[in-house]
Amino acid sequence: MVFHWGMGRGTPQNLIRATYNKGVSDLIVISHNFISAHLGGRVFSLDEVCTPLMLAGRAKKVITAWATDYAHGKNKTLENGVAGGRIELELTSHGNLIERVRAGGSGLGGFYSPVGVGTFLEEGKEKRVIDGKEYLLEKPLRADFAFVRAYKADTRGNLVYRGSVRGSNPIIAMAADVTIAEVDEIVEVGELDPETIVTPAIFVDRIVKIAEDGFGSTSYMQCLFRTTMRTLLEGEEE
Amino acid sequence: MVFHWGMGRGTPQNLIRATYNKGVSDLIVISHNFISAHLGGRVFSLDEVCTPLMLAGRAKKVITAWATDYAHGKNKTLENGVAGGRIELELTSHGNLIERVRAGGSGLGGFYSPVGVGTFLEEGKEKRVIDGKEYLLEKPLRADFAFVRAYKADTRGNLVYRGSVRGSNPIIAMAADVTIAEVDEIVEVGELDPETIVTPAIFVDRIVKIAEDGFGSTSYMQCLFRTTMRTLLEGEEE
Amino acid sequence: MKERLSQQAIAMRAAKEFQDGDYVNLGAGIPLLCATYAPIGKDVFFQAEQGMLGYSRLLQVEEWEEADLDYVDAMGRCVLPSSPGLSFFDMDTSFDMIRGRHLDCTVLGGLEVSEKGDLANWTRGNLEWGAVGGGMDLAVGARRVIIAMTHTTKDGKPKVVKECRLPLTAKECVDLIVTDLAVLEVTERGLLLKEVAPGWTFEEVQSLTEARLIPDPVLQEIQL
Amino acid sequence: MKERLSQQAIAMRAAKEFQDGDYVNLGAGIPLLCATYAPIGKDVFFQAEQGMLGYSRLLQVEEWEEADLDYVDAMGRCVLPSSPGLSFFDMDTSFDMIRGRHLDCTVLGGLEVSEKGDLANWTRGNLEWGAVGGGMDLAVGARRVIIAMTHTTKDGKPKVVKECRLPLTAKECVDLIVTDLAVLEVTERGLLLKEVAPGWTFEEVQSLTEARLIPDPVLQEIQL
Repeated sequence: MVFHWGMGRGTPQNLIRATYNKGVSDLIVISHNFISAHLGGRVFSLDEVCTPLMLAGRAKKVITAWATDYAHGKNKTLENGVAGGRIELELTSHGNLIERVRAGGSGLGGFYSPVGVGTFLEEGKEKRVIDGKEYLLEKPLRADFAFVRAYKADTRGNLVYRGSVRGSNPIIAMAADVTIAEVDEIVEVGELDPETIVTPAIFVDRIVKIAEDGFGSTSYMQCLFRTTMRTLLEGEEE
Repeated sequence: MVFHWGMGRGTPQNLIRATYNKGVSDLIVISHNFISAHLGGRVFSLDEVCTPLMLAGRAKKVITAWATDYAHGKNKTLENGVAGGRIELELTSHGNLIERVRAGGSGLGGFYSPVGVGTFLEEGKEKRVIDGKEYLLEKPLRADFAFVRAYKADTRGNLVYRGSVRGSNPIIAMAADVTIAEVDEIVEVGELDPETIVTPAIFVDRIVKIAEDGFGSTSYMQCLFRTTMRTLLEGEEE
Repeated sequence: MKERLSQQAIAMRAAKEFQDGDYVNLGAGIPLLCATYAPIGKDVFFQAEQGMLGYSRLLQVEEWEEADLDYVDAMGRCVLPSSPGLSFFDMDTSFDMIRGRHLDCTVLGGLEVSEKGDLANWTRGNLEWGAVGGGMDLAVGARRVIIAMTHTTKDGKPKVVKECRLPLTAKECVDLIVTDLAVLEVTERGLLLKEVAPGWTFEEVQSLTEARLIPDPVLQEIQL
Repeated sequence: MKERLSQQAIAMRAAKEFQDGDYVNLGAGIPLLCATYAPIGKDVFFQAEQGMLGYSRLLQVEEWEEADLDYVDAMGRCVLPSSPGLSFFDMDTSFDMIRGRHLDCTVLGGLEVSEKGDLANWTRGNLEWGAVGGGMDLAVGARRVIIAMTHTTKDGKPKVVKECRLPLTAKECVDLIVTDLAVLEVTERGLLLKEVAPGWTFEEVQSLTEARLIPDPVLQEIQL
């Protein structure tokens, strides 16, 4: 279970890459999307920015809200895998997906969602009228492992995030047997402002620190961002 | 819909008192508990610290997880009202109550909770086995008004809290037609650290500032706390 | 052939619908352009579905040196890091906000809209795969759903139809349709043609629309 | 009459169950006393159900000048404001944590516990009103449920029973019972008497217990 968005901030890139390199197979991968990282029309290769797409080739099933790469993306691992019958696809909406994960993490047996009524999402689901409105029964989702990208951790496992890339990380952290967080920095207990802690340590089992300025670190991403922006702007000027 | 805990920090005391003084009646009041504020065995009067108990006399129905005052409390408005048939009581657990409010605020039609199976909470509810485990169907809760106590607001309505008294405030803020926040301080937009904002402005309709050091303010409560502690300690020494 | 509105003009017209203080989510494509055209003098706050609320505009090219890539919209484009009043939250809270009818408005793209306000906008093909995203949640949850799209497909087929043929996003969810030819309101009686692109007539728009249109008694030209 | 354990001693014995790194929620009454008796050399982190995690001890009387009343446990008592590693969250997240089986352990009070591990602890009387609180959620959600209570009622009636007569808190939820007379483990075969208060015998404890007890082959005296 893993998050990805936009350029790949908020994505636990090292954990994804390590899992890929380990050569495991037959994974069930839960992620909001399986797209390449992108910025201003430029699509990054998986060498530059890892995304859950990298795990598609290792998967027997994916559960997601976004199963097609951008049209300009070249990596069709998932699409071809689904078309070829090698990967089972369970498609849902962003909102139902994250709520299902939350239900899995919080011990609920399921919930009635108004989203998907009258659409393909109805298939195989109980439809029920509650107070005059139609809902579909959605079931909880859990995973064996959750990969989380946070900004900093303390040694106990409390996590803080930065900006708008918190995403589904705090929720998926709750819904796995083993939650591993990938962070820029690990500080002593007490150094994080408690009012900024988003994920309490109870949800985190292991912490991995990204190498200083290493692949996927905040400074690596910022550098990649500046280089890309410069290239795009020079391209526009020519 | 209103929160209260312990000594009354996190409780929107001025909004409760104003509602009481307005003389409205036949309210349906949703609150985790209806107890007097207390500290170290001392119970405060409703003049010293307002709690949802003050609204019990104005209520035709209460929905709560805690309907008895402490044994040493003298205010039996709710207990007598229920016993006398003047107040309808819907009793539930803390966890089911807050989850129902969240469902109300987030557009869900209900959820299956494992809490309450085999207890009086089963009465009138659908019981269902999901993946071999029993659950009860719980329905969403919403209110016309939510009273929220936060620490600071910006003029747009973003709210920050302080310490362990956040409680159900951020959740009930989501589940009412009109959400009113009572705060110590209102600052300009941009003055709150965005990483500490817990309730985004979209959930807040109105903001009320407590008078400087006024009733229910942080400094008022801190002063009440110190006076009480001093008295209790002197009592112990004698 | 008469001129149609540009994508920018469609976005400008859709953005005119925003009210002062509105919280708005913008879908991919033409809707995203609305971020640039929020009405002057009105405070409009945008939501990014991965978990951010309160930005009012995006970084312009000449500002990119200030860019902080942890402050990005739903498409990964930088907002002003100094945007005052921003708040961040997890994606579940974000969809609570959406599903719980807290957003005043969403502008989404469309592949087909029916006369009853049914929307199809996530796949041209079968259900085997596709990009559902948050569109279903937004179409069901936002208080007002505006569709910003071209009036016809690239090969000239109507996108405003009697019944959607493509897989649905949500039933009876659309309030207003803004296209390169017209502004249409979904009403109980059917689709009300309120405005037409400059130079176009009711009959010309109707001829490119499968659904039956009702002319507004005070049919106007689209003003930007 | 032989001496029974004090409330403090019950709490001390219950607290011996905590493992290094455990996250624990304490109910009202005797369980709350466990906060003072966490085993030396083990890090135990307490949860307050209104939305705080990570405190390890409460402010002592002589420290009250340092007290900050926004840092309080579930009973409104001040924790050390400087407790490192504290986190705060809303009450819904708090019960997600509880219901979602994230807590290692809870210690709750009891009015009756049955031989199958059913728990009744929220009302002595009818269902008309009462203090349900978070006990139902904790009994269902915590990975390990320990009951800390007196072995009998004030008028000498057994509280460890065959079947609960009082309204239930949760079914088959209890793992361990610590009383002023004994430590009992709920097993598939029934209640295993593992430890007795100093000077008490199996037969004496059984005579004050309605449920049938199984003596542990290595029955021991309670050590604090």
